Amino acid sequence: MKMTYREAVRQAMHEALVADPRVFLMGEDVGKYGGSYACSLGFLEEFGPERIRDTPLSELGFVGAGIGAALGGLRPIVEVMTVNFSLLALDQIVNTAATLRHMSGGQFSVPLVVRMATGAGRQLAAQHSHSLENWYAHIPGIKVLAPATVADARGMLAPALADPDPVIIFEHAQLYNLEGEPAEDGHCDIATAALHREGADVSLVTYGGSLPKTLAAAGQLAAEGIAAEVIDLRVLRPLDMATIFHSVRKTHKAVVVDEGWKSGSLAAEVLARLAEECFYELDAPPARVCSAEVPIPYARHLEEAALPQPARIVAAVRRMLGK
Amino acid sequence: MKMTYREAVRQAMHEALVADPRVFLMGEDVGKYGGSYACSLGFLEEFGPERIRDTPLSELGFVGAGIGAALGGLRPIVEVMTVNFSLLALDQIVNTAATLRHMSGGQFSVPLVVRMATGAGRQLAAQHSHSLENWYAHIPGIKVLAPATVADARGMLAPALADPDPVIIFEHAQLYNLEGEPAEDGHCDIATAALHREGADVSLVTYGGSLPKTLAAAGQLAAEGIAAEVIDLRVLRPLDMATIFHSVRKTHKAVVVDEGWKSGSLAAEVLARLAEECFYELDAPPARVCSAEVPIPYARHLEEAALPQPARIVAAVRRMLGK
Amino acid sequence: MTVPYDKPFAQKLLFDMLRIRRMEEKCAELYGAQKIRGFLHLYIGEEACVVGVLHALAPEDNIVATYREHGHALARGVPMNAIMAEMFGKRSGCSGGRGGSMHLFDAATRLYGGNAIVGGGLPLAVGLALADRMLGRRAVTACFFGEGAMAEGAFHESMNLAALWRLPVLFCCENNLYAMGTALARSESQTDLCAKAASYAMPTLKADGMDVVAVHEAAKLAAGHVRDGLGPFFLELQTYRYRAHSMFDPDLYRDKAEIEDWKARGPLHTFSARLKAEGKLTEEEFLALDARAEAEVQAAVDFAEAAEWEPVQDLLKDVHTPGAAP
Amino acid sequence: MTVPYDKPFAQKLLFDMLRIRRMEEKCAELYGAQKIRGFLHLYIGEEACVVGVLHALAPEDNIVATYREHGHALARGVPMNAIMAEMFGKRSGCSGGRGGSMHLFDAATRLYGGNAIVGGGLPLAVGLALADRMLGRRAVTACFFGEGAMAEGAFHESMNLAALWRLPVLFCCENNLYAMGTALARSESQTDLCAKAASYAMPTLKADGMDVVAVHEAAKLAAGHVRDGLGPFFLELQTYRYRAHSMFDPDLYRDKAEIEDWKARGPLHTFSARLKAEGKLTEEEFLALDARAEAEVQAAVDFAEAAEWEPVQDLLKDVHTPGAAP
Ligand SMILES: Cc1ncc(C[n+]2csc(CCOP(=O)(O)OP(=O)(O)O)c2C)c(N)n1
Ligand SMILES: Cc1ncc(C[n+]2csc(CCOP(=O)(O)OP(=O)(O)O)c2C)c(N)n1
Ligand SMILES: [Mg+2]
Ligand SMILES: [Mg+2]
Repeated sequence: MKMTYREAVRQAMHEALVADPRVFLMGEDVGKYGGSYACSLGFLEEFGPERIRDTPLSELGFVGAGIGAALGGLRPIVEVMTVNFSLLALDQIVNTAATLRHMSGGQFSVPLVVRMATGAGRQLAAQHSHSLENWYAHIPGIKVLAPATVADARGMLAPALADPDPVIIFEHAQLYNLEGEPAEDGHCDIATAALHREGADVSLVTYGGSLPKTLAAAGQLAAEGIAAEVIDLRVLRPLDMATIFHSVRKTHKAVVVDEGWKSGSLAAEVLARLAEECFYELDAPPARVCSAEVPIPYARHLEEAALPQPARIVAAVRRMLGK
Repeated sequence: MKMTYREAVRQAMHEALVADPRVFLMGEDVGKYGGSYACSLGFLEEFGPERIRDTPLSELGFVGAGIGAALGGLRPIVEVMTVNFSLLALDQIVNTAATLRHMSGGQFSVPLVVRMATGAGRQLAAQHSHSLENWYAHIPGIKVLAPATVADARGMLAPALADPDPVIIFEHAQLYNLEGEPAEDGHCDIATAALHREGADVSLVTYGGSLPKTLAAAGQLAAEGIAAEVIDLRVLRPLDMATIFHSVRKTHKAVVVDEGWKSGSLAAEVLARLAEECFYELDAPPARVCSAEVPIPYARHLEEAALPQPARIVAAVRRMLGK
Repeated sequence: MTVPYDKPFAQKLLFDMLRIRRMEEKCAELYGAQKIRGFLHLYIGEEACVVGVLHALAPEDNIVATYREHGHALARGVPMNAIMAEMFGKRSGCSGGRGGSMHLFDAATRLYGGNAIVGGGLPLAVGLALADRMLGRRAVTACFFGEGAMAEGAFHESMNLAALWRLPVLFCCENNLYAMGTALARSESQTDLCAKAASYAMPTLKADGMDVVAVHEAAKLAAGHVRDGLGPFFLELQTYRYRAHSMFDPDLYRDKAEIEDWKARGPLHTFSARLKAEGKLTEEEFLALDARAEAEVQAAVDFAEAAEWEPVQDLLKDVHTPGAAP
Repeated sequence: MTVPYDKPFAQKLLFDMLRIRRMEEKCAELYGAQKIRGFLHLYIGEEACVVGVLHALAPEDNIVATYREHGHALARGVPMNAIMAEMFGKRSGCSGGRGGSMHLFDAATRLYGGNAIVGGGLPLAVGLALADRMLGRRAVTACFFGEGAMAEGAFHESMNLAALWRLPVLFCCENNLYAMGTALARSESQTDLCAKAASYAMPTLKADGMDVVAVHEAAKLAAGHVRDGLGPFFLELQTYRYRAHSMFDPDLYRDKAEIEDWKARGPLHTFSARLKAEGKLTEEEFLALDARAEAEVQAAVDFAEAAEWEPVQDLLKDVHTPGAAP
C-alpha cells in the first residue's frame, strides 16, 4: 500500500499514540497547526491537548521537559521543527539526555525520542538548511537514525520508542513527499545499514536525503556499464560498519555521499573507518561527495551547486574508475 | 623569558587591550573574579568595567551581543568559560556569526574572537569535560584555533583579532599551568600546522591538550628506537593538510591523537583526507587514538582510561609498526 | 483624535504603507509563479508598525528585524529594486541573492537583517547598542520581533543585558497574536506583554499597531527615551497579519470572523479615511499615490527579472572576508 | 517568634543541618588530602534552605538540584556512606563513582541530580512535573537553583512552561547573592527576584534562608499550593555561602565584613540558641547530636576509603541501558 513519507511518519506516530498511553507528542505547532510538515494533522482532535502538546517557542525548555517527562515514566516524542532550531536545545540533549544514565551510575534511563526535519534543497538559505547529523553522531549515549525511505519513516519510530535511551530521528525535509511502500508489518530494525542496490564496481554509501540522489546516480552509472552498490546507513550512531566492509570487500572502491559540509562530516568518519579497518581491500582512494563549504545560499542555482547532486556522484565514480 | 600558558593568554589580551581601544573582554567572571582560569586577573582595575565586562549567566545572550558589538565596530574578545557552556551559545555562533557575511552578500563582517577552555583531565565529569572541537571545525565561516604551546597562547590572539571574520580559540584547561617560551616578538601565524619533532618512522598528528601527551609518547618511542614525527595542527579550521602530507610522504605512516570522542572526531577528518589525497603514500592503515565513547566519568582511573594517554599512543604506533 | 501631522508627512506615512502593501501583494503573486521561492512571510496588515516606528528613527540608528522584514527594509529606505532582486535570487539583490526573503541586509541604511531564527536578532541588537555606547555614538538600535519570540531564552537574556547595562535598544514587539498556529494565550503564561517586559525594570508602552499615528507617537517617545541615554525601552505594537504565516501555511487555526474583524481596522483604509475626513487627502491623491506605488513595484519586478544571476563559480564567495589575515 | 515545632521535630531540623555541616567540613579537608577531586562546591551557611524545604516534601516528590547539592542529597535521605563514596569516586558511590560531587543521583529518594550546567535542571523539573500530572500522581517536583541561574534562558523558558501548563513545580531559588564572583546587582536588572518570577503569573514568596523555621513554613505553604494542583510556585530563599564558590576560588570579590555579618546569622547557632532559649535543647543534647553527626561522617569516610574502585574494564558501562532494543 503506497504512501508518502509524511503519511508514514504520521501513521507511525498514530500507531504509537494508540498503542501506549505513555506516548505523547510535544513541540511547536504539532497541535492546532497540525505540524509544520503536517505530520500530525488531526491528532489534536483525536488525542487532545495533553497528549498533542503545542509548546511555546522554547526549544531548550521543551526538549529538556521531554527529558524530564521521560524520566518521570512517559514516552515523549519531542518534535523540534528543524535541526536548525535544535542548536538552541543542544545543551539539554548533549549535557543531560546523553549523559544522565552514565552520570547516575545507571540508575536512570531517558527513553526520549526527538524527531526533527533536516537538510537543504528548498531555498531556505543559510539558517534553515543545516545537515548537522555528524554533530549528533559524535555523542555517546544517544542513538541517531535517518529514515530515508517510506518503510523506515514508518518503521523506525516503534523501536525508537521501545529503546530505553534517547534516540534522535532525522527526517530530511525533501523526503516528506516521497512515495513508497512500508514493510508488510510496518516494522524494521534500528541497528543495521541497508543494501539498496547491488553492484560489483563501486560501493556508494549514503543516508537520508541523499539516498534518492545516490540511487539516481547509480541508475545513470548502470547505463554507462558501471555497477554501483548502494548502501543506506539508516543508523548514524552506532554505525553498522559490517555491512559497508562487506560491500567494499567486494567492490574495493567506496564513495560516500553526505549532505553535511565536507570537513568534519559523517562521511569523514566512514572514510576513516574504511582506512583503519578495510585499508588493504581498497583499490583506490575512497572519495566523498558532500556539501560545499559555504552557508547554504538562497538562489536556486547556487543552492544546487552547493549540495550533492547525482551528476557530482557520477563524476566522482567515473574519476575513481578512471573513466 | 619563560612563562605559563595562563600568563601568555593574559599577556596577549593585555597587549590587545592596550593596543586597540576597540578591543574589550566580555564574559562570566572575567572582571571582579579575574577569570575562572585567572587569565584576566587585574584587568578590571586596569581597564575598567566597560572594557572588562562581567556578564550574567547568559551564554546565548552575551555571545550574540559580542557578534552585534563586532558588527558595530568593536573588537570583542568573548570568553565562554568552557566549551561545555558554549552549547547554549551555538545558535548565535553557527546561525549568526558564521553565516552573516555570506547571508548579507558580503556587506557585513563579524570580527569576533571567542575564547573558551576545553577538554577533560581534571575529574570534572560528564558535563564539564567535552572536547567538541570538531563540531566547530565543521562550520564554514569561522576559523578555529587550538593553541597548544605557550608561544601560540601568546601569539594567536593578535592575528585572531586582526581577522575580519569570527575566530574561535580553544584553550585546553590542562595547559594553563604549562611552562614555555613565547616567540621573541610574541607573534605567530594562524594558518599553518607546526612540526614539533622530526622523525622518519611515523607521523603523529595532534592538537591542543594532546600535544604534550603525544610528545611524551614520541620520547618513549625514541627510547625504543622508533623515530616519530610530531605535528601540531594548531589551526583546526581550515586544516593545513600540506604540512601533514609532507610528513606522511616521508614516514608513510600516520597516527592521529585527538581528545574528542572517536566517532565523528576531527581525527576522522584527518584520516579521511589522508585516505583521499595521500592514499598511495600510506604503508599501513592510519590509526586514531581518541577518547573512549563514554561521557567522561568522574573517578580518576576511569577518566584516565577514557582519554588518550602516552601509553595508548605508544601502543598504537607499535601495533602499526608490527613491534 | 485628529492626525497631528501636516499633509506632506501624513501622506508620506500613508505612501510608505502603500508601498509595502503593493510590493507584498506582488510578492505573493510572484511566489505562485515560482519567481520567488523558499519561505515568504508577508507583513500585510502590519504595515503601520514599521512605518510608525521607522519614522521616529534617524539615519545613524540600527535596525534588526526578523524573517517578516520586507516592510522593514522598504520603509528603512532599501531600494525596492534591490529587495525584489533579492527575492528573485539575483546578484543585484540587497544580499547578493544569497539571503532571499528572510535575509534582507543593507549596510547603507544600517539594516542588520533579516534573521530566520526566532529571537536570534535580539542579542545582536544588544551588541550593536553596546558598540554605540562604547564608541560614544548617540544612536538607537531598533529591534523588531514577534510576540512568539518572547518565550525564547534569547528574549530573556537580551532584555536583561540591555536593561542591566542601560543600553540604547528599542525593543519593538509586533504582537500579531499568533506564532505560526500558536495563539498568544497558548504560548505565554502572562499575556500582558508589557507586564512581562516591565519585570526587567524597563519602561514599556503599548500602542495600537493598526494605527500609524498611535505607533509613531509611541515610537517617538520611546526612541527619545533611548536616545537620551536613559536605557532600553519596550514597545508593544498590537497588530494582526492578514495572510497565513508563510506560503506553506493552510491557516486552519484562526477564525475567519477574527480575521475579518481585524481587517475592518486595516491600517491603510482607516488612515486614509481619517486623512480624507480631515482634508489631508483626496481620492485623487490617494489614487495617484497608489499608482506611484504600483509603478514602483512593476519597475522593481522588471529590474529583478532582467537582473543577472551570480555565476556558479562564485559559489564560495563571501564565506570569508577577502584579504583576511593569514 | 517561638519555634512552632515540638522538641523532636525541632531537634530533627537541627540535626539535619548539623549532618550537612559536619559532612561538608570533612569534605573540605578531604579535598586538601586529594581524596576528593574535581570541583567541590560547599553549601556551608545555606543548610537551613534545603532542610526547611525538604521537610515539607513527601517521598513521592521529586528533587532536582545543582552542583552544590551535597546537602540536598543528604537531607533527602541518601545515605552518607553513598555520598562520601561517590566523592571518592568509588563504585558504591550513589552514582557509581561516575558522577562525583556535582552529580549525586538516587533513584530510591527520587533525587534526579546534581546538574553542573547552571539552569540545566529547570527544564528537567518541568518535565518530571508534566509526567506526574499526566500520570495522575499527586507529587511535587522541587527544583533548586541559584539566583545566578535566573539570567539564563533556561530559567525563563521553564518558568513560562510550568506556569502556562500549571505544572506542579516548586521553584526554589537559593539566593546567596553571588554567582561565582558576580553579585546579584551585576547580573539582574531587577534584583527583586520575586518580582521577576511574578511576571510569569506565578505566586511567589521570599523567606529568610538563614532561618530553618521561616524556610520550612514558607515551603509548607508553597508545596501545599503546588500539591493542590494550583500550579507552580516560586520560593526565594535569602541566604549566603560562607565558603568560596569552589575549591579553586580565591574569593577576592566579597568583603570580609559582609561574610562576618552573614555568619552572625548562621543557621545552626541561631537555631540552636533559639531552641535552648525555649527549652527545647540543652547543651548536652546539642553536643550529643553533634557527636552523632561527627561519628556518621567518620564512618562514611571509613566506608568510602575501604570501598572498591570500579574495574577499568567496565569503563563503557552505563552509556546505554543493557538490553536496549536492537
Ligand atoms: C528558534 C526558532 N524556532 C522555530 C522557528 C519556526 N518559526 C518561524 S516563525 C515562527 C513563529 C514566530 O512567531 P512570532 O515571533 O510571533 O512572529 P510572527 O511570525 O508572528 O511575526 C516559528 C515557530 C524558527 N524560525 N526559529
Ligand atoms: C551554563 C553554565 N555557565 C557557567 C557555569 C560555570 N558556573 C558554575 S556555578 C556558577 C555560578 C552559579 O551561581 P548561582 O546560580 O547563583 O549558584 P550558586 O553557585 O551561588 O549556588 C557558574 C558561573 C556553568 N556551570 N554552567
Ligand atoms: Mg506573532
Ligand atoms: Mg548564587
